[in-house]
Amino acid sequence: MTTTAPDRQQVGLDDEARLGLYATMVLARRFEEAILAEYHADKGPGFDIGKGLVPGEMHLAAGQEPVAAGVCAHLRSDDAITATHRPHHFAIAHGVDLGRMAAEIFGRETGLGHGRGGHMHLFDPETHFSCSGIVTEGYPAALGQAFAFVRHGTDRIAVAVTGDGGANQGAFHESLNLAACWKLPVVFVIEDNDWAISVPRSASTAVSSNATRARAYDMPGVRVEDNDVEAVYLAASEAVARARAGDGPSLIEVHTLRLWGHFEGDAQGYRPELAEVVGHDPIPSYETKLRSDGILDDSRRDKIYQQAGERIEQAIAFAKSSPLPDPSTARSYIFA
Amino acid sequence: MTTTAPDRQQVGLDDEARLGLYATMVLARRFEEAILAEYHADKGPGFDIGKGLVPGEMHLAAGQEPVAAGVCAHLRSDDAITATHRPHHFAIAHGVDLGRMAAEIFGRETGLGHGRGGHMHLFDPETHFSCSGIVTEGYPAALGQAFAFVRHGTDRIAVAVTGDGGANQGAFHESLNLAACWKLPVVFVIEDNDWAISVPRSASTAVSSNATRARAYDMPGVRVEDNDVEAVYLAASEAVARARAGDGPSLIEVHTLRLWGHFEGDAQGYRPELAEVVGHDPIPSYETKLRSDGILDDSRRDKIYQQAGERIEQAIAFAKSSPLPDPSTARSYIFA
Amino acid sequence: MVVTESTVEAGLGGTHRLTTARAMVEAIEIEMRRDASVFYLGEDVGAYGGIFGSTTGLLDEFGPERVIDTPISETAFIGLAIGAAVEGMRPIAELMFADFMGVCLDQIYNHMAKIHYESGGHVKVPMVLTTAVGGGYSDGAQHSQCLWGTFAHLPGMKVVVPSTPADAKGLMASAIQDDNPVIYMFHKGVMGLAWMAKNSRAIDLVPEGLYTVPIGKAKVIRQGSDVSVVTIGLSVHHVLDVAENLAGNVDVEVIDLRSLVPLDREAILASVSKTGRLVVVDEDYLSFGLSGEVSATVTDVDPTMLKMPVKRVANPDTPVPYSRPLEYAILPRQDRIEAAIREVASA
Amino acid sequence: MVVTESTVEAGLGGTHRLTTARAMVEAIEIEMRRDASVFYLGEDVGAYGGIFGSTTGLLDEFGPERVIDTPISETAFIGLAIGAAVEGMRPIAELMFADFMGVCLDQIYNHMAKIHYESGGHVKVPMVLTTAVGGGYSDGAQHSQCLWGTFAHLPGMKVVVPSTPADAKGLMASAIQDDNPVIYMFHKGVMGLAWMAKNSRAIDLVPEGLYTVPIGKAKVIRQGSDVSVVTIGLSVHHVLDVAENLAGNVDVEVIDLRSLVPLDREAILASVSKTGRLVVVDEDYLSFGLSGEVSATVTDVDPTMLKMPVKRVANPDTPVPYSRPLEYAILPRQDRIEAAIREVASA
Ligand SMILES: Cc1ncc(C[n+]2csc(CCOP(=O)(O)OP(=O)(O)O)c2C)c(N)n1
Ligand SMILES: Cc1ncc(C[n+]2csc(CCOP(=O)(O)OP(=O)(O)O)c2C)c(N)n1
Ligand SMILES: [Mg+2]
Ligand SMILES: [Mg+2]
Repeated sequence: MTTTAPDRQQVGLDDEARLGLYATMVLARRFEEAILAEYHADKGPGFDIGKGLVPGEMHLAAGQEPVAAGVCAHLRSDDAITATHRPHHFAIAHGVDLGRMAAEIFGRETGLGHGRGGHMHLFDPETHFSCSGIVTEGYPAALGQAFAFVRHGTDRIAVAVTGDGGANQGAFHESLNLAACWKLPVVFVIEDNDWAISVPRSASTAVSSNATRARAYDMPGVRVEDNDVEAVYLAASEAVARARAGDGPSLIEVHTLRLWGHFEGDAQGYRPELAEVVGHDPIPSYETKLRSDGILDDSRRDKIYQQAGERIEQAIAFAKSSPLPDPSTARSYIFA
Repeated sequence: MTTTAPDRQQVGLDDEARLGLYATMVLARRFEEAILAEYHADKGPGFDIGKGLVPGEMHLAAGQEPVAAGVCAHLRSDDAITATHRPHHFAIAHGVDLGRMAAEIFGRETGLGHGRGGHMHLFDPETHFSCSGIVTEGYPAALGQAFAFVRHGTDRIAVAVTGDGGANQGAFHESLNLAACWKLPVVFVIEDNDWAISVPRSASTAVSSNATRARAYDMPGVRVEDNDVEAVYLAASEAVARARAGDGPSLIEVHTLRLWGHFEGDAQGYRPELAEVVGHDPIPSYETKLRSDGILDDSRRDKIYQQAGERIEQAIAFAKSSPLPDPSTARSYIFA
Repeated sequence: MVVTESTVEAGLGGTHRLTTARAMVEAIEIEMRRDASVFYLGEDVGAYGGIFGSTTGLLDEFGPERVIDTPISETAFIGLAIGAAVEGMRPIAELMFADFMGVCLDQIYNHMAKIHYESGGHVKVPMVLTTAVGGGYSDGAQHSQCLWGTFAHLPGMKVVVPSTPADAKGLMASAIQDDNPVIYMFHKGVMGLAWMAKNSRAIDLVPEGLYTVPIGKAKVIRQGSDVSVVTIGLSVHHVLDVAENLAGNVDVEVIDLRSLVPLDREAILASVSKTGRLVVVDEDYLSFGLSGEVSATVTDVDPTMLKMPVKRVANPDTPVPYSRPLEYAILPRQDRIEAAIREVASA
Repeated sequence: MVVTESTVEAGLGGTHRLTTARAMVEAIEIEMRRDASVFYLGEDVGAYGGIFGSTTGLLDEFGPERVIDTPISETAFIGLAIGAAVEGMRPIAELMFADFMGVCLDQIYNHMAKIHYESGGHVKVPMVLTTAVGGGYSDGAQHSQCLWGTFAHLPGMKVVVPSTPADAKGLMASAIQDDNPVIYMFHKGVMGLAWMAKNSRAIDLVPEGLYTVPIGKAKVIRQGSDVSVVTIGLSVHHVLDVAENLAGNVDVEVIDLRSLVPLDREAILASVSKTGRLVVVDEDYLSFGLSGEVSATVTDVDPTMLKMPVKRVANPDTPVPYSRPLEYAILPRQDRIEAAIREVASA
């Protein structure tokens, strides 16, 4: 099933909601632009991955904001998300505190994990957000969160995210089957950005749509072909409602776009379509749509950008002004 | 797709071939009956799994002979099989030497693995047969054998076997996807005997037919609903031909029957349908069919049983008269 | 002088005689009654009652909502336990054999064991992973391993290995109550199963009611002055057999570590500083494991404690062979243990 | 007296200067030219050339039939390599980070490592599993581990860890030619990558043409009489830095093990019997791993060799923290190494 023309009214996509989707995407993008700048600011001369205020691997999700914004618009902060090595857009769309997230990325004591985790290991119990650097191994934990939510008698749900590459990992199969057998309230999301680092989807995946795979678990599956936040929103609305109603899991694959490299420092020499990529940026195209629908104008746009900018500036400032952890505490938190 | 009425002529199922299928099943059954007797002969008083000439776990495949006979009838001894913890019927149908297999089961120096392996770890380079005690972890090696066969410019193929329980293991998903992506000459077989030890298929598998799962890899998949050797033969004939022709992998699920316990010593208290099981034994029913088709009569039947009995007697005698390994050689064969 | 300590430490009220398996189940029952967030999941843990009797009877009392059979999907169901623990439940997940860790180790050591640390202590993972270990009954190379050295090497999880019914109960209760992930490894040979060779101590007195044994405390099972034997699991019993046999000749002190993480280094040092002679008996692989760590515990502090070379009686880095004479040759059985003790005591 | 052995052992013909990564690739190239059954598979080993440069240029010369990008399905493709090896090919499979072993360990230790034994020697599995290890650049708890202790604990596979360009080449050639499974663990910090901090020895002389280094032989990288430092991987360079720094003060002997399995126990014993003082430097986790095994190697034979307690400078059983000051605190860096050597040398 390919969804391209959502019926907005039916799913509560009024003007306010549409602006909300836009604002979420802008916030995520601006945040990652800021991290991008900070990351590269002090890696030189040349590029040394271990150097600078933000060292280590950095996987940014620019271009994939429609997935996070469209899915998370349906979630409450007591719903859970297990995200991937590319987690920021989902964290932001789900409402993880920007300052504590930035502080974690800067390795500060005030970070979500007191600097222990880093950008691939963000844990926020307040919004039940987590992520993992091991491909698709975040899926199973979502099952357990969903299980606990049911046992606690709530209608809370869990969202599990992986990529097109990750959908070929064993954990994918086991998780979908178990969630279906036990009718767990989970929404499985695949961000298909055409690439797993340098390996194109065509070389990794025997089937053109992972929605097909949902049928292998007797589960609804949908592939959203356009990297369009409203199409994602619509698909997610069904999947989330189904999960909340106790009707079991669903799978949503979104054909999205990785605007930048797999990680920072990736020269992307393997990527033939690189030049065209920037023309497919989903944020300007959504802006155009909102403008043509008369919902967005310059002043509203500016306000959204300004608010995002301020929040991010504050977050980065908080991170930078926070203390680094004391080396003598390196062994704290191994055991509770 | 459910196959119940094979067109025998089209696939070369002449009288001789049908008698061959019958004889293979009889040989496998008689072998396991002999092992069963030997296994229980000296476990007492009571039942001590570590005691006797054949100690350890013992997983017998009685009732599942149609799967092995129907698939292996299409194979040559230079084709490969990776079987499961329940391997004897496939080993026998593929032509593994009975004496050396029995000797391995008796832990003798003359066994396939000089007594190192045991009944879950039978390796026969002559027939490219192997098995593994870890559920579905035999699947990946079949890919590699198939890969080597292609690279060597041959039309040899590999068969990988698992059970209904095993089809929910991550290795299943990864193997089918990779084999499909690389168009490897593999036939994936699932023996659905309704149970994974005490867990019924309905509690482990979200989908009623694993043939559905083949579609998740853009691969032909067929479920054979009857535990009928000719139905299996027919399904396998297509899958094997496809693999040999270089057209890639297929999946065959057979709804078969575990006549005995999961392993010896299993009281099967969990199994409500236990009383009916014996009535569904596939060997008498095939015998009836062959008789009514005028192919089998008492004398032919007796001859088949007698030949099987002699071979098995010889094999067991060979095993029992072979020396146990010298304890001082326990550390031989760790490295080549 | 030979003193064999009672296996039973102070409990509340009386005692009763149980097999190790039954004692383990008793602890689970009590915790499940006390705490609705405890549940048990794994393969064949329901109607079957656990292949090695680890859950016998639980389904009857607690029903399929709390004693749950899973598909053969260890990554998924152990990960499920992790997620449920993160949300405040106290799951017990069973990996049928430790030998199968390879299909789900990522969940265990990269997630279960690391989430608390990576989250800077904000997320707790209070769960127990139970698993059967050990050989001796011809189950071959993929069903006979101990592998506790592997789990213990990877930080962030506690690793306990009971050898007696009382410890099986007390350590299980502690494991369930612990706010950290605990791997609970039960040797098949100590469980007292009807269908497997039993040692004489597989049925013993167990305190009734609530009873815990602290995790991380070794136990001097037998006091002695000549040689310290440090061991764990089924080997405890083999060592006791030998020690009793040698009594009068060599006065053997036997230390049951009971837990690898935390490792009770004080107990090791206290004993070796007394005897000056150390034998480590470990059914796991020899190299890069428990036996080396015990030796290093001494050399970290004072190598001159050792009057003789240490003897390590372990699996000599050999896949466990199927055939009985071969398997017996690589297992740390009484013959090898006795020879090692005699040699260490000889000068 | 201070003698630093040349890194280069006898080769045929001349030498050239290469990074460690390039030296590793050179060995693969040569073997692929010599032997059509050698192929390389893994994630991003084709056009990308390996995330850590382990395959740069191979695709151009050998094409996508022999340098093969895989899906993110480690169990499937490592298992595929096993099956191909069983049928006589010589695959090299890359596990991008050793930290990912948890998703495919079953194939590695229950299959790759055990098939030869279980088959009674009838089936060989001549393959190499390459994998990147180590931290120091803030990659967090799931991308910075060494884990060689884990692989070395499980029998049936050799485990090598080169620290120099020449050894990277020579050990790779030996690994490919070996009829056994060999795990080849390359520390990211020795590869000489343009985008990561390099030590001064990451580019060095490498013999041209065919060149092998025997697996299982440690190398005395620096001779000394006061303290033996036994180490491996990137730590070799940190230790050399410290040894050069301390020269004149403490005369440090540095042993690069180069291989954990087989472990060159003779080399350890020869050095400690000379110096009587042992420091083990190991970036892997402290407990139940390499450092304990090295200590035990001495106590197995003669604890009185040791004039002082052994110092083990290792990861103190802590998930690798992201934040730089925390990570530097748990890594065996120069400061901790120097303190340990000074302390051991002090009496
Ligand atoms: C089990 C495992 N294998 C390999 C990796 C290395 N790795 C990290 S991200 C990545 C590519 C993931 O591709 P995809 O799932 O499509 O997500 P994307 O990066 O495109 O968002 C790989 C191979 C890993 N982290 N975990
Ligand atoms: C990875 C793994 N998990 C669990 C087991 C234990 N086990 C052995 S056989 C079996 C049941 C297998 O069921 P199925 O695949 O249906 O095959 P069957 O025994 O019915 O032939 C289980 C759970 C194992 N050997 N490997
Ligand atoms: Mg992708
Ligand atoms: Mg079954």
